[in-house]
Amino acid sequence: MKVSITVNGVQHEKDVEPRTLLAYFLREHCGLTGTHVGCDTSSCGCCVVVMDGDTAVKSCTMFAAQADGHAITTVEGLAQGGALHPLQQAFWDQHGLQCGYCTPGMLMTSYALLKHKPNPTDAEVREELAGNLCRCTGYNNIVKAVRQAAETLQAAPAQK
Amino acid sequence: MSTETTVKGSMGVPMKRKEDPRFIQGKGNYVDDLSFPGMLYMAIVRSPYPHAEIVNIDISEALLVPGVKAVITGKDLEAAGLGWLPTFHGYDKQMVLAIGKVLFQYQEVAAVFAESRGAAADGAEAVQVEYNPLPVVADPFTSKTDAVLLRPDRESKTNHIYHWEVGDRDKTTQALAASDTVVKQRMWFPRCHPAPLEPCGCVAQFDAMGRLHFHVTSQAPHVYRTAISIVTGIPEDKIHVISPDIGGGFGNKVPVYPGYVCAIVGALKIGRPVKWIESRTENLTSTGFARDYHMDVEIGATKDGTVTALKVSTLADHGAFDAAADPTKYPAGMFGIVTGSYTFPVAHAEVDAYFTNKAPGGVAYRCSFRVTEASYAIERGMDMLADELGLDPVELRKKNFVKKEQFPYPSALGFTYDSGDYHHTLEVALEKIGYKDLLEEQARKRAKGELMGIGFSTFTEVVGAGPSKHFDILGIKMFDSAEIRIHPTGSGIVRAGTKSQGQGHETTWAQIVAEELGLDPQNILVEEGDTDTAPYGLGTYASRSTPTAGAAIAMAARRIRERARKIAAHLLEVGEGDVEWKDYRFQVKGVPSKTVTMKEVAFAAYTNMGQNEPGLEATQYYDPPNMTFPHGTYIAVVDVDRETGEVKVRRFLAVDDCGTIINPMIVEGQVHGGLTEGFAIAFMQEIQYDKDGNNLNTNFTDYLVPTSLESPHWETAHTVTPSPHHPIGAKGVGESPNVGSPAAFVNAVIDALSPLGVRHIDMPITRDKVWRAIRDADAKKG
Amino acid sequence: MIPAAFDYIRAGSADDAFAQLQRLGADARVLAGGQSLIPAMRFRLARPAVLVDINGLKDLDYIRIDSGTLSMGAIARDSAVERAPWIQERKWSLLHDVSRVVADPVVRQMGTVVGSLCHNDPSGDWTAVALAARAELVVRGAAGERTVGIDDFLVDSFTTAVQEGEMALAVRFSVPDDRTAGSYQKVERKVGDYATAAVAVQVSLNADGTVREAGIALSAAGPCAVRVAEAEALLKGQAPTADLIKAAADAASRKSEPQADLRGSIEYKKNLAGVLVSRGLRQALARLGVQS
Amino acid sequence: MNLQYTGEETIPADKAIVWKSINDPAWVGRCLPDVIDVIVHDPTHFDAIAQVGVGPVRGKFKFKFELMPSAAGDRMDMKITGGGFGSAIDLTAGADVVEAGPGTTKLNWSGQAIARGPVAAVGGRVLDAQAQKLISQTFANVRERLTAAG
Repeated sequence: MKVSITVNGVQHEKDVEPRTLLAYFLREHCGLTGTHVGCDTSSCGCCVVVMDGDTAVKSCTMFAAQADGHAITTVEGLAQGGALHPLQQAFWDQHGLQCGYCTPGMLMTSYALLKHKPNPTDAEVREELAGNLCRCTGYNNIVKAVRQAAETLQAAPAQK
Repeated sequence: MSTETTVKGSMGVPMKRKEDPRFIQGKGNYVDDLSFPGMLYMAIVRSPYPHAEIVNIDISEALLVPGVKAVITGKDLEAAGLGWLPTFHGYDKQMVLAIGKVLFQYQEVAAVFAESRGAAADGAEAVQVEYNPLPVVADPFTSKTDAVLLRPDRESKTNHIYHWEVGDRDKTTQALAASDTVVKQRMWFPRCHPAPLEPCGCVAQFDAMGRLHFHVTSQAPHVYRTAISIVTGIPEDKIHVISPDIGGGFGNKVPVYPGYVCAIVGALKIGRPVKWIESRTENLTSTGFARDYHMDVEIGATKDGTVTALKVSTLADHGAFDAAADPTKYPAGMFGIVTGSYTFPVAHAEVDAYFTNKAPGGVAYRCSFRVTEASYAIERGMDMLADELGLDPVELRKKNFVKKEQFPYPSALGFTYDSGDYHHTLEVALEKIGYKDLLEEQARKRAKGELMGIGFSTFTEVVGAGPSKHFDILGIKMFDSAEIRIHPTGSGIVRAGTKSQGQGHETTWAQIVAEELGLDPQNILVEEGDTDTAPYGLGTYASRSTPTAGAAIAMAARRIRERARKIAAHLLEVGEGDVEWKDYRFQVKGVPSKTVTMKEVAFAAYTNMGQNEPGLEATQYYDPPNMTFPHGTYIAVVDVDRETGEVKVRRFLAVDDCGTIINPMIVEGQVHGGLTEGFAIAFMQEIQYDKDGNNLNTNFTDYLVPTSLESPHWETAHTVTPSPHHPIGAKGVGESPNVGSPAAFVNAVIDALSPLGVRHIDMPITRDKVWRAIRDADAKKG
Repeated sequence: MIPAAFDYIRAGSADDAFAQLQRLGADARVLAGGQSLIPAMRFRLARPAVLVDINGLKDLDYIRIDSGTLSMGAIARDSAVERAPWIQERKWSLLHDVSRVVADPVVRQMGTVVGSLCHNDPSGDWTAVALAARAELVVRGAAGERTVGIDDFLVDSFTTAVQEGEMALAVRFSVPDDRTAGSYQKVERKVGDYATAAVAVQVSLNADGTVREAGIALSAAGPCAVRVAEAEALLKGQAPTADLIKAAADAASRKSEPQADLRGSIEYKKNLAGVLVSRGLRQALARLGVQS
Repeated sequence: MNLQYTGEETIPADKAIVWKSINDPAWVGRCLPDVIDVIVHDPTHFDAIAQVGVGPVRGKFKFKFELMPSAAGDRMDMKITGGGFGSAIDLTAGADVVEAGPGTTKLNWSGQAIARGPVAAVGGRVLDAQAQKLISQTFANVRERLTAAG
């Protein structure tokens, strides 16, 4: 079937099997391999992307067909004009990643979180990231990173 | 001469990671990100039965599935002489695809190659396998009876794999008999799985010259190259193993798995690249599990709490094949560290391993081989002894610690601890957590019937395998290596035989070189994981990277410095003997004004080397003289809900001593991660099998990996006792938190429940288990 | 893992979706949030021949309160409930509590309330809440639309009053009065896990402080969520004393018929049912300013 | 996972008629709930394709049947195997055929289901309901069809 999805501002029109999961559409049809797959049960969140600007979704628990006509933002779409997004900068500054496999999902969930809760507490960040697993960092530094990004974005909302 | 080109003090600073820019932009390069023209996908048909004869495999329907190119079975591989795969011990072997019968649930039975992931899965579903179920052996106690022989393929017709022991059995037995007090407890360290978020996988392809290019999620690419050559007979020069970015390993990516061999065979047979990426279920059910040790622990002591003897007898469940990733001479790994931080005059440890109808493995899950099991046994045991004697677990530990002045300390089980200051580290921890106040709070709460616990673990680890006289994998000694090239403009490249899976080698290795040579770490490129370019090394696991490759890198850099000294002498127009390395640059002895920087020397090495050999390169292989022995004090504070059995970890403090610290930011990150996995093992993560051999934790809905909400907030601190035998005094830290923390969590829970008379609960400590313990205790009180 | 192949139909309207379901019968499944269905399809446990995707139907994507009724359309997301402005009001505290513990925060972005009710998982969250709040569902069948009370809607594990070829259009909750509060108590092994045990409680008080009506339901305590009628009756018309709460908790414990699984033993779960009912009642009453 | 069920059906028909019917594979196949097709291989072996539909688990599933009548003609055992995609479901069901007065026959049946692989791991809670339905409905249909016939 034909699907047309705008990914990071670029329209991708492809002919795919209906069973094509959005995650594999992004990885194998759009060549955007930043979105990862870590489980089959919608548990790990490595595959999280943002739909229509502010909705974090698990792209391995969604068919590409469902995203037809929608706008998807992946980790590759965060940096603007060569400048890192405040979340990317914060994950780097705070050592919020180690192996890097969960990082794209963490970043995209955090991106949507800050759209809805621009200034979350540590506790709120821990609640809102509970759909994303990380095996390396123990989450301490990821929480710090999201708080840093929130502050940066509050200071310069234009960067949103 | 100018000096602004010198960069000072690259060690011990929290340098931001050089590898991060690609990861935070989604530009990492993991195996599943690779795509090659004509690439096929492989799916594996697996057995639903834990133990069964294979009556028939019918692949005809599968071959009719659109997109399916080929199907291979055990018979095909056997015919090609590839039916079996040696495990890393060298003394057992493992079926690649089942031959004649299956020995564990989810065992590999056939491999399907197709044009797409979907078609491969459709093909796997269409393979019809007829099984004749056989009686199942689901635990080592049943296996021990040999009522059912699991491995008729082996010469010795028993399920017993090996007996290993260390220490003096008779003296230990006598000492225990003569002790005022003996505590005894069976502790089970349950089976768990490292479950890195990136599953295992590979892409196999042969080029026009018949050379195999094998991209794979491997913690040890060189060992893979040698192993693949041994298994397939392909000459080693015709094998190119590339381990790209790895999404976490934790020991899971050390062994060579059947899927890898199948992918290589498929690529050869069909003449197209083949990609195989595990599903999460395949990862949890068939690739290297960890632990599964049933330990009988006995500690003897005098009335006043001086330990007299330690005895540990273990039954090890190795599953269907002994694929434990332990060095050849140490079938039970470094379990001999079980005497821990304490001065036991005598001790004895033995391990008997058995086959069962469970997945093969026994990998070192974020620990040096079997050190986590040992550390848990002794730290739990010391708490039980304190409880038995009515002593404060802190006082008991202090009384029996190896003292600072006793190092190097020869342990009763044959290790020589390099260095440590256990009393100091403990004091730092007690101070930082406010132990006095906690004890008072606990007393108040207990008076009100509330359950609060404080748990300690003052562990000693043994890492950095290892000295060639003791350690090898498939006969290959466990040295490691480094090669450094300094370019004319003063930048350079380091290559090592290790392979980062998140540990940050691209940053820390550059820091070591920069520190040794006074160069800018930002301009030192680190490359690992490509067997065509990197010097031979044994890889990254068992916290061995810094103790082995880290040492090799420092020594290679010092070799470069010695060669540079000659060129510096030439530039400074003095004799080599008159040049000293001072404040990160060369200086004419006693003439601070006459200096030359490494950057200047580097340029001269290619442009104006005088009579000296051109270039500035060095290669160093390092065979460590001893292991390193990191240690630490961990303290957990928990509150237990009487009604629901819920345990809340209120605080957790880790004070680690891993010797010299290269990058404190990275060390802290390693500790956070290790503690979270230790927490998971203590409370959540378990691979359970029912009595029929069914795996009950086959995906992330039942194999419980903690989220940001369950995970406690971690507090950390450090003491520094350098290793005397390591070039920069570093000991390695990646695994200490995972090794040391489970006992602290369990000790805290048992401490909370001790007023009720609860002595022990096996991990994972679930709400149900805690609730029962409380209920049964209350019932006893009546 | 990749699902078995299927045909995909994007419904153009609710009428169109209904017509497709009528035409295809057992071969078709409705695709709403898909957060339970798609994982089941990836394991090939679910292998519908056709998926009828209703995610595009804006006329089913609503949460509205009018004339004393809260209505949620078939694709109203869990997250929309979680973020609704009125969710902070005391009378909606039961929905407030549950909206924060269904699955995980990301799954809640796609997951739907009606879908969760139609899935009728034995350990579901919304089913127990719907029982306690006495919700009703709007189901469209060959004979037109009908409303089904939640007690009749939940038939058996994974089975509801929605027949083949039918579809649920909405769920309705009557707006509680101002002397109403609730509580959702869930014990789970980790975020995203099915409940080990969960309890939904909603209490409405009379002016004199006696209980006008109580709704008490259990999840993970039987083939599907169950109402603890005995406990509700015990409280009705009475002043909620500690003894009464204890009696209600005991009734819940007796009513609970859980399965033993990795989450816990039968006795543990029965114990939890009682403990959580007691805690739920206490919290609901505390929200009403009543200390018990 | 291992699931056990028992039940009893009272049929208003002579034991001989009941016995004859339940020895006919085509007839027994038709007693399966939601059966779509029955392929008889021999007097004791047949395949049945049934429409399974419980919660997320939906679709056509193939089950292999083996009838094992007792020589004495008073007990029928059935072996049912199904599965797919790495899973195996082995059901065994047996019924004592007891004469209970003139024109009345009792079927005292018991059954157990053993599931292995993803079906058990992921679909266990669904499976219980399905296995119970499959076994109990089959015997219930035996009664209904014989009642109708009688």
